[in-house]
Amino acid sequence: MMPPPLALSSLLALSVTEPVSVAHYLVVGAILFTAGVACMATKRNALGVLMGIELVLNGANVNFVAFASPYLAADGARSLGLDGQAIALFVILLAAAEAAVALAITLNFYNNHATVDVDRADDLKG
Amino acid sequence: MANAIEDDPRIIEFDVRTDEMLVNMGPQHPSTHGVLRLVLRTDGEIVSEVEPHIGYLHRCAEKIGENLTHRQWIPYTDRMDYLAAMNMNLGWSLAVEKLMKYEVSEKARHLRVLIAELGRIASHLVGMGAYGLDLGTFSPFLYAFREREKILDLFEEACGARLTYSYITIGGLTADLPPGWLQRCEAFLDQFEPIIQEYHTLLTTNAIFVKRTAGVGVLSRDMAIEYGCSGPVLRGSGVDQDLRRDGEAIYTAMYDGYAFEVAVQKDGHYPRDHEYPAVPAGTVLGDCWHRFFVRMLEVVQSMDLVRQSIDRYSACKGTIGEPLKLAEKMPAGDAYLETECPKGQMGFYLVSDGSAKPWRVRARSSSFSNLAVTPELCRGCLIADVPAVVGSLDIVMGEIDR
Amino acid sequence: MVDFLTSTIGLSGWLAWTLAATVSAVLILNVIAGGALVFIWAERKVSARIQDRLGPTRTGGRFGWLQSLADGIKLLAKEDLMPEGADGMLFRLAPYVSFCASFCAFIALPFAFDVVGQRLNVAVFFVVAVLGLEVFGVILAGYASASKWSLFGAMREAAQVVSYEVPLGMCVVVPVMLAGSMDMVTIAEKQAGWFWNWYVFHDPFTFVIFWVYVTCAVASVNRAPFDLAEAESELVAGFHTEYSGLRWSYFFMAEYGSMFLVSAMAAVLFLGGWNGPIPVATLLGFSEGTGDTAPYLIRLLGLANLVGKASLGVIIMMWIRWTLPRLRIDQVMTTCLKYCTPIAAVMFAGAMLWQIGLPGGLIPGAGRPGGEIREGWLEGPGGRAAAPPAADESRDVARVAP
Amino acid sequence: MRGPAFLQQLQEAVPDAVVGDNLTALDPWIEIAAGKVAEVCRWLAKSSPVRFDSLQCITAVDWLEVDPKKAAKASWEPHTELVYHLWSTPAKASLVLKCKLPRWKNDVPGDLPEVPSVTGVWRGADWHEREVYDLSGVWFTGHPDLRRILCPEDWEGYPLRKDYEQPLDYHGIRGR
Amino acid sequence: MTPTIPMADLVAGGLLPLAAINFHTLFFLLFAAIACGAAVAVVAADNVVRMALFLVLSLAATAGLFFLAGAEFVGAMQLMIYVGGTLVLLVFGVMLTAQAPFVTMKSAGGDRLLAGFVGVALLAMLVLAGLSVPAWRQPASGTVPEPTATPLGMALVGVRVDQPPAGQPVDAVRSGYLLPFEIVSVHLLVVLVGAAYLARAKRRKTPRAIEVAASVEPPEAVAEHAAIGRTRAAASVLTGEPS
Repeated sequence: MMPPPLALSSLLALSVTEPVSVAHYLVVGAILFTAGVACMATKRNALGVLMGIELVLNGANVNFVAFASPYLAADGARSLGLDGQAIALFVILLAAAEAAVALAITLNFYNNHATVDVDRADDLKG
Repeated sequence: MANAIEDDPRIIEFDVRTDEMLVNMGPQHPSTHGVLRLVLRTDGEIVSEVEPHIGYLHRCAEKIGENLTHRQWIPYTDRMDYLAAMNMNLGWSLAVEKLMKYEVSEKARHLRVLIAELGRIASHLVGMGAYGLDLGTFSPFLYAFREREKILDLFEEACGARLTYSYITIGGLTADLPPGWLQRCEAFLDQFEPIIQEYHTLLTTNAIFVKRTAGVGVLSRDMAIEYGCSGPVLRGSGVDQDLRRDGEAIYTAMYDGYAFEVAVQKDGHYPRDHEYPAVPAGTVLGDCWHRFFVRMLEVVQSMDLVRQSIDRYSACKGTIGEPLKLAEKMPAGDAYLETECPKGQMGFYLVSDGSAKPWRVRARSSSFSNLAVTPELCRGCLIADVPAVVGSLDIVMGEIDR
Repeated sequence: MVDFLTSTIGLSGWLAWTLAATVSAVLILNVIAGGALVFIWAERKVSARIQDRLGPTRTGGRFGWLQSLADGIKLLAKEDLMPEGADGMLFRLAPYVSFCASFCAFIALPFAFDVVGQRLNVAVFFVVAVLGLEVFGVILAGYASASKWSLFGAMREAAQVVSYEVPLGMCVVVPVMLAGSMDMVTIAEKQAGWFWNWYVFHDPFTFVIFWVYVTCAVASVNRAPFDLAEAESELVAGFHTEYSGLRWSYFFMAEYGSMFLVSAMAAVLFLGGWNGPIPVATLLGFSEGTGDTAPYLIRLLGLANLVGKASLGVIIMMWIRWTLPRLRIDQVMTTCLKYCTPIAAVMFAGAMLWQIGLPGGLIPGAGRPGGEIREGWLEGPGGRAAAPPAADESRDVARVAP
Repeated sequence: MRGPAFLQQLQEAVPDAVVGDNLTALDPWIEIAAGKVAEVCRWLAKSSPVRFDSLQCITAVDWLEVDPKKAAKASWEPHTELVYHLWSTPAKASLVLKCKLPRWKNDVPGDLPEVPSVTGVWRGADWHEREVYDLSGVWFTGHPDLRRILCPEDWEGYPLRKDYEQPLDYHGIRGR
Repeated sequence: MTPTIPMADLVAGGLLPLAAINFHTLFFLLFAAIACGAAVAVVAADNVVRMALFLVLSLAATAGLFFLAGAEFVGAMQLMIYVGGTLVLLVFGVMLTAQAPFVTMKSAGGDRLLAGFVGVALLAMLVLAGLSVPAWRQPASGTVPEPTATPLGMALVGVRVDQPPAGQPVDAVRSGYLLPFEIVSVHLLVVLVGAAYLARAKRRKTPRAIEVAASVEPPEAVAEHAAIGRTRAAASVLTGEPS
């Protein structure tokens, strides 16, 4: 009966004692990105789609910051340095701008159609 | 047809399509002055329609009146405008006296003026303080109540009650003033006079107050008259009417020899305006600010009248006379009399079949007519303007629902 | 503190760090909770004094010291109600979101030199950002309550706070620009010495922008005359209409916490932080280096200074609340967009130009610490002339990791 | 233009409207035929030499003696009387109009007597007419929104009528 | 994973020696769990406001990750703009467009299945890609980074003052971000104007303005007023001409 608890606790121990590497951040970024994509694909509410976009951008940002961080990089490994953070900043800014425009479009759409269901935005369908 | 809709001023277009929302303001709401229920139809913050629902305080006063003698009904008048119960007593007493063609003694007449004008000050203090409360400032309310308490102390000394007095009664008053009362009253007036400037600083001329009230809830003079509005609401719209001067003979006779100027804007000026703040820019005659300001001026005017009546009363010799018997038989007939109460023109209609009890009693309340104009004033305003408008009408639900 | 624990007491790294973190967290929590208790009591006393009342007098002796505590016990004992149509999860979560945001912002607030939960390089930015999160709790509360009044409150809050963050940000940037750092500790240190070193007196532009900051800060923490989200005369109680008991009190703790926070920000950014108007310690010959107790005394003095200044700010907010009427929502937005933002923008540009023209301020010999960091950076592109301020020992978790 | 001359003018302007008057009463009044109320009021408000621009009050008086002994001695037939108190702001003059209605339309109990609404003349008449309808049971034809105003919408009976019986029970609330 | 940690020390007796805990890692796990869990919850939630709440949690936790990675300024920026600004805007939009409280728009089951399938595939690919580079999997150096706010600010105005990252020659030409910064500023301005234009108020006519116009007293009424005697008591018109 000993092995399973030992294995579990050692895994736990490993997970909290080992320093975090860039790969850890990449996994988080991947999860955020995938969640965002799934959100964009499944939500019928335009605002839900918008939130998916935010998640996707955020996932990318996590990667940028991870690559830029001197703390995460191994000794001698290449790092993006400041550029990663600068790019992350630009992404955040553009995401804000995009959200504003998208919201304005959504409100306009709502004005005309009284719904925010993207499935009903098919006016251009032939 | 399309054009007609286009030009209808009541159609409001909004930047975002929002669904209309029905909101109940009241009967339990901090700023509806009792149990008034306003159903607001709102589009976001903009109110497209207001419908007042009344009757939550209906106590069948008129039906009760048919089963009581005329004097027994006086306590019921107390409970109409309970903030100015003295003026209610006066209105009913005068209406019955009109039916009886009764004339009170000279001393009682001046005492009635004295008491009624003090009652007017007390009522306007509540109206003013509560209006500050409606606009979100709490302190003036307590400053006003502090002064009102002093008036109530005087009333208590005179008649024993602080809210429902039944002091003025048919045929005079229930009791004469106790000794030293007039000195205390004068001391109060002397102390109160400078405080009014404080109210002007805190409210009348306060920049935020002016912003909140100027141009809000504009009641045109024609509409005010058509709705039967009265009192400060009517005068705030620039209509020069005050029943103390323009009323029926039996009422104006009470004020014979008293000098006062009706608080109404004429040629862009209020009387005595050299002593009081100038009308701020942005205000429109008939808006909330003017209604409020008329009340403020009437406080000063009433103080003046109280001073005059103190002189006259103390010059009168003799007694104030006896009030009527509790079950006095009345001549058959009917009489209608309106008096100028703090809230407006309070009318009492009385039908007698010759017995000691009235056949029919009717109270025409000023607040009832003043409130009826709310839907017109609130159409298209913001939610925050609704308390501002309703507060500026200074209604009392006890009088509306009776 | 970690240093102290490891070197003086000899605890191992992780224990010292955990202990330090716990102590900081508990202290900050107590600052908010205890501060809220004190400020609620103060609010009652201040409002009572303003309104000619006594305020609490019974609980805890003559001054009612324990009134807030008694209220707290009452709130704990109250039933936690939730409206039937409410979204349970969001409804329960909302007060904590608000409270956590207020709490988190305190982490970066320095109370005295080195007395700071976590010295952040971007402290100013962090505090403003986290403070903006508080609005989210309010929006959630308003939305989840399934009450129309709450929803109105939430909408107003969202519109108002998001708008006021713009001028608030601009105001905050000015001292950051003058100090060349976003680190609040650095900013406060730069204003050491006599009170004319305070940034509010740096130049006319900073003097004006300080008042813009005060306006925006009052608006961003939802205090009168900008307390539209909970305007009791219009929206019953706005976003917290449906809350009761402990959850309701979390909103209040958050509100008082935020009030203290923006006041402390004002003190740090414009009013010299923990530096008193007169450099007492320097005049007496104390410095960080003199003796064992001097650093502690200096820090204690600084703490008293900062808390005093922040409390003064809170009391001024109370004073404003009990004096002014409330603005209307459109007027609040106008104040932000038409007045605060342009004035802040112009003052920001002005302060920037002043820095170029008269970097030392009006009094050249005043001994104000200049912007040496900035000039150092500019020595050459790619070059590294001056090191950025050294990181505090406790600033990174990893330091103590094995 | 006051006194009998005014009455004369009114009779010329709206023929067959005035069916009675009492110029010597405490408040002199004229009686209007029920069907002509709106017409008379419109003339008084818009075209008369004394513009009655304000309606102060509408009262319904129920003339019914429930005690049969007293009823036998009464000098009047049971009827409902509407009393309009008008006011002229420019002339500072008042006018009382009365209008006799049957207690029930065609003497069918439950059918409310009808009278034309004056809401088209004075907008302020709206609430007054609603109150009269609510408490005394008079139907104002042409009123835009004749609902109960003081009593609950589902209240039964007209409390200010002399033969009104208070309900014993209202939604489980004991009446007596 | 990596064999650098002496296993025996860690799990002696099944207990984890607290001294060995890497707090950085612990906090990373905490924030990462919140960020990922909330992100999944965003996908799973049907209520828009709940989605927004989870998104806030996710983004705020991500800000925490940024702080841990030494990107303080980006973290604060994330809190300020994303969480404080964008999300409030989103919730605002939710409230403006909700037909009734708590509107839910259920996604079709097929959509969900498909999205789940694609999502898992994408996730597997991304994770594989992330783990495929050995350099990224190497344990971190744990070097405490210098505060980056000032160098970042300098970079945005076009001056690079930071040390070049490891592995790059010191004298390499490293560009600042003045031009992108300016472009983004203009972009934001354009967006501001554009968004305001898109959601602008078309026409607004409130009755209040009309009433203000109507309230001007008609001249004949004034004249009428002036003509009225002011001392005469009111009486019924039927009482005859007043004295």
